[in-house]
Amino acid sequence: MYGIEQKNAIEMAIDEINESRMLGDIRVVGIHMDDGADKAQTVNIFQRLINQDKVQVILGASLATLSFAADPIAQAAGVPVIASSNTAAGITDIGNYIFRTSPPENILFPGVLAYAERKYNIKKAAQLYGIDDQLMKSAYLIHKEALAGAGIEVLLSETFNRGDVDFSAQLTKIKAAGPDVVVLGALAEESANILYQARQLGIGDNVVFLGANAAISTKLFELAGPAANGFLVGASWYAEYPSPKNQAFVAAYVKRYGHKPDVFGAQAYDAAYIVAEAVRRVGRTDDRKAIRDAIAATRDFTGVIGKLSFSATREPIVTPKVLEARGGSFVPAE
Amino acid sequence: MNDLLAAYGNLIDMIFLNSIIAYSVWLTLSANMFSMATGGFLSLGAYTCVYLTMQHGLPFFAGAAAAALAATAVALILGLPLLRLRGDYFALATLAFTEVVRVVALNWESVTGGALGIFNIPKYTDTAVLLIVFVLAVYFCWALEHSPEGRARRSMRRDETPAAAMGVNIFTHKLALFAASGFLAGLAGALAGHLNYFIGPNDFGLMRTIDALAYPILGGVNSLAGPALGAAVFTIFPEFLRFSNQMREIILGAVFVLAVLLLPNGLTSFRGFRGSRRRERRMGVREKGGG
Amino acid sequence: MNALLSGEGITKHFAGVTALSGFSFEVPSGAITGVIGPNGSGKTTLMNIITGLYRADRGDLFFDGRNITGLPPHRIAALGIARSFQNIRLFSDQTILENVLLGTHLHRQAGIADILLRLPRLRREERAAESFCRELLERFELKHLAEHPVGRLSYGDRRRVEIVRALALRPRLLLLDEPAAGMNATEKLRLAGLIRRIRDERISILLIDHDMEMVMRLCDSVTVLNFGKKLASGLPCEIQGNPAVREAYLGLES
Amino acid sequence: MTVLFQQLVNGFSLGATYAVFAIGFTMIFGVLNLLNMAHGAVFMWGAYIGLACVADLGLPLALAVPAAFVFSGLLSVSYEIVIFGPLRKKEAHRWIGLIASLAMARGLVALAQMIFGTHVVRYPTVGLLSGYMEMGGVRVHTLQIVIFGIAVLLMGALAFMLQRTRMGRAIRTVAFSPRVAELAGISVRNTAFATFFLAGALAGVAGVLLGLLFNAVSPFMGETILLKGLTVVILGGLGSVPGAMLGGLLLGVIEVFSVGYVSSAFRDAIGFGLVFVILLIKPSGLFGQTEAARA
Repeated sequence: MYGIEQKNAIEMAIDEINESRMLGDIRVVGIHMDDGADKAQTVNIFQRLINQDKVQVILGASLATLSFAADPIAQAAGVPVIASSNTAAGITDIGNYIFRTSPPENILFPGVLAYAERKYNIKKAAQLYGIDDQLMKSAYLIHKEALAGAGIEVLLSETFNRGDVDFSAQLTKIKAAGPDVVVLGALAEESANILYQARQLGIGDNVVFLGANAAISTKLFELAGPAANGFLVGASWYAEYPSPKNQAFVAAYVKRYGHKPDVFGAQAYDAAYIVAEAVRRVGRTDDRKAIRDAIAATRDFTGVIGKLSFSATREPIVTPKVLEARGGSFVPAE
Repeated sequence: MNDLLAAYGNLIDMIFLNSIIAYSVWLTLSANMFSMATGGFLSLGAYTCVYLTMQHGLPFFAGAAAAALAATAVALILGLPLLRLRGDYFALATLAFTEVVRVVALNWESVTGGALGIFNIPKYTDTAVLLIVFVLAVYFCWALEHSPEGRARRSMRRDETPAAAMGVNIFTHKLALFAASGFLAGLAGALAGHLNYFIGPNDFGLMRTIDALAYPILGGVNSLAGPALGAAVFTIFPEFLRFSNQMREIILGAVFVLAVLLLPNGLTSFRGFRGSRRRERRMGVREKGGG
Repeated sequence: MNALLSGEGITKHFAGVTALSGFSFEVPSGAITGVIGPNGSGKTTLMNIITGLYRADRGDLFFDGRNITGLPPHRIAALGIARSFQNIRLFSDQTILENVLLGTHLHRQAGIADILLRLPRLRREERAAESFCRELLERFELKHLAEHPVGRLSYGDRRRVEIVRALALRPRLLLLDEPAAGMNATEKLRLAGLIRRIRDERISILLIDHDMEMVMRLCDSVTVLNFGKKLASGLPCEIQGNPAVREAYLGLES
Repeated sequence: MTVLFQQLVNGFSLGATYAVFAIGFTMIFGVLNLLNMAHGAVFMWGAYIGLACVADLGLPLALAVPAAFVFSGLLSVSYEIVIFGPLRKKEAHRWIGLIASLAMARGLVALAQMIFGTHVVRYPTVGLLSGYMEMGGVRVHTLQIVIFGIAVLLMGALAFMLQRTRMGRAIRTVAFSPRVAELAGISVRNTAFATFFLAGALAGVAGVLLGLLFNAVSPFMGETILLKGLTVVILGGLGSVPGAMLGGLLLGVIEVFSVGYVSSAFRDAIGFGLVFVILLIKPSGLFGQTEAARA
């Protein structure tokens, strides 16, 4: 689902890297394989990429559940992996060859909550999340911890399942409980429908909705319309981020693919450049260990998502930004 | 050669694993039970085994045995009331079981980790273990097939009334086969749990169950080779269609529909149904004759 | 004479239709007993109640002095009651020998351990069962067809195979449901001889038919069913002379 | 009280779409003794066709619904032509039809992904339908009333058709016994086409209704509703059209109430658990006929 934007961004990055001869005579060849969001197939792909295609670096996989199954293979073979859309906790704990450019929810959310606390008077919260989605369950736990840390009482936690489109029963219950803030552990489409149906049921503007990083998508506005206004999320990136590098990226992307990239595309684009940069520093492509070390040594890399360094645990260190949905796009909340 | 083996190691593992699951399904299909409980049994087996090995430090083989027995016990308890149900109601009730297991797995966090699943599972399942279990499963089915039990089962698959009139206890027979199917699925679940470092509740849902049913149906229920053949084809085929997710699904769907339309008795009936039956019969006679 | 099988007040309703109503009967040991009646008089229902396929709403069944009411089909078979079906129900994808072998199912001792470990007992039993069945087929002149699939047999041969399959159970009582249906005169004659031979082997027979001629020729005693009720019972010659039977049954025939 | 009534409104509007979907599903079972697992795919395609009419062709909703009706009906008939008809002729085991229809559904979902994309899309807001009334804190939207009305209308029309028309009689005869129908000069083949068409057409309209009501159309919507449909037909008894109507509404209310008064985490387990319990107590479903009546 989110893989296509990443594939697009990575292919664009590879073409740029090869055209600019940034790596001298070294040409980057990308091999894209579709994992079908299936665990066994992803493992098959990793084994083939490593042993048959003999790749130096793997960018992926698209979902955290797949990475948990496939990354140990790369770790054992000593092939560096950089994920750009896994935000679940624990991915990089798999081993010292596993990196990600997607900041996990626990880096992003406290900032969002702190902002909401400053701006609104919030004391009571409700949570609503996708119980059968690993990413959303993970986000829910982080949200819960952050709410507890801020001393906000959680009145109730409601759940939904993947594929659900009717949230009115949960929202009716939430409305009756009367929270000041509703924290959503939901993907963009689900978040949009929740916001839309909440307003339909008469949950007023006095209730603030906070969302997860995965809710960031232009889809949110297409589906929710004006109901999205005021929705707060945390992110490493947004399309209008005014750095020149990002503006160039977004313009090139729109020119090539006809629509704006999403946050995962941006993070994938940076992942590709981080690898290229590491290979440039190593100067050869036959030493995966050296490439890994070079990636791990990345400090203050200037990407489209801003400055990025890797921590000792191979997590991205970026500046989290709080975004607010307003008039059809995400803008920095201030 | 080594590289090739490493590159396709997981594929080979999956063929064996899916074949074991296919024989589990075959045990029910061959007695006219359309059981959709396979996903539930797999899930039960995987979580039981992983729980015992990771949280209680049991050795893998003990955990796998416990998983298989747990699934057998649940199959017995489930089968007692459900086997009274007529065909489609039985199928839907077993499907309900699989879905309830999934919801329980999503909520029972201390054991299953909920939707987060369980990661960093030690990899105990290797090709050798899978091969051994596969061979045992095939032997089990072969021994049943070439025994009075097999004759009784073939008869009741054809027509239950005269089989019962000849003294075959249909209910006990089906219950035993359902339990055996649970045993194999539970064992396969345990193997799957320790194969890929990670398991989550959505690994063993409706889709997995339907695929499992498709293996023996595609391969052919009338033949012992059917389930393995169906599982192998079903596992390998998508690897050739890696280029696009959607085209893969469309081609898979079309090929499957075409296959069952041309060969409704499965791929193993390819040489013509009558020929294979004659061969089987010859085998059976030799088996009986040779002391 | 002692009754091997008897029924008392058997009653069965189907969605408002009364198939049997307070029907009582006796099947004496060592004889051929006939139950006749026009189509829809409840004959096959009786057969299905005896063999445990249906459960009677009221009434009791006794076999060899034991109450067998409501036992499931396989338990009935285990007591030594075997049957044929009105619309022959052989396993058409199997050979004749395989069909007959199923009849030996109840006499197997081999357990799951014998099966899984393929212990000698399994083979010994299988060999014994096979030679028993081949013998049985030989006695009924079907030996040459043992390896044939059922699908290729003539109608009359199928009937005989079904009866032989029932005999493989080594029953004490054999129930035959319209065995002569659809047969020509020669086949009927042959069948009658076969049924007599079975009786001579000390197997009691309950023959259900609407074919008056067959029943009268073969049976030692006859019961007439009409609209689920007993109309008359007695020796064949008594039945033939009974005016009520003539009216209800024979009258229809002529 | 307000919450209770609001939840009832939620439950009925959800249940109405379940009912319209499940009617076709149960009809195909009742008439032709088939479990058509590709019924969800028709539902999804119906929603997309309706959407294409409204969004791409700019047609009014009143025309999009009939368009979805006809298209989905024809798509459903194609199952009979491609899968079920040939399999019936070959006297294949009925599982094969079940598995083949699942394969077909997967292909159709993938095809929808290629054509329409994998993302969730929505119907444009229709000004006339976006209003609502509020009574004592309970909100009922115009859209909900209209959809409920359409659902009831369709169910009524179907009931009338089955009871009063020649085609309805033919369908009921085939349901009773295909052999009897042929003796009576009724073509089983044509009746099968009619059944598949009606079933599919209703599923397609259900797709449009659900897409409108919940603001979401996606290639995967058929899979979710198929599971609901299975639950509904068990509640109502496999093959029973009135059972599917009642069962649909019942499941909608049960789901909403299990969220409202038990726990949203166990909503699906409650639905399926109920299936389980009902089958144990009454092996042919809650409103199911006895076996003798079907045979």
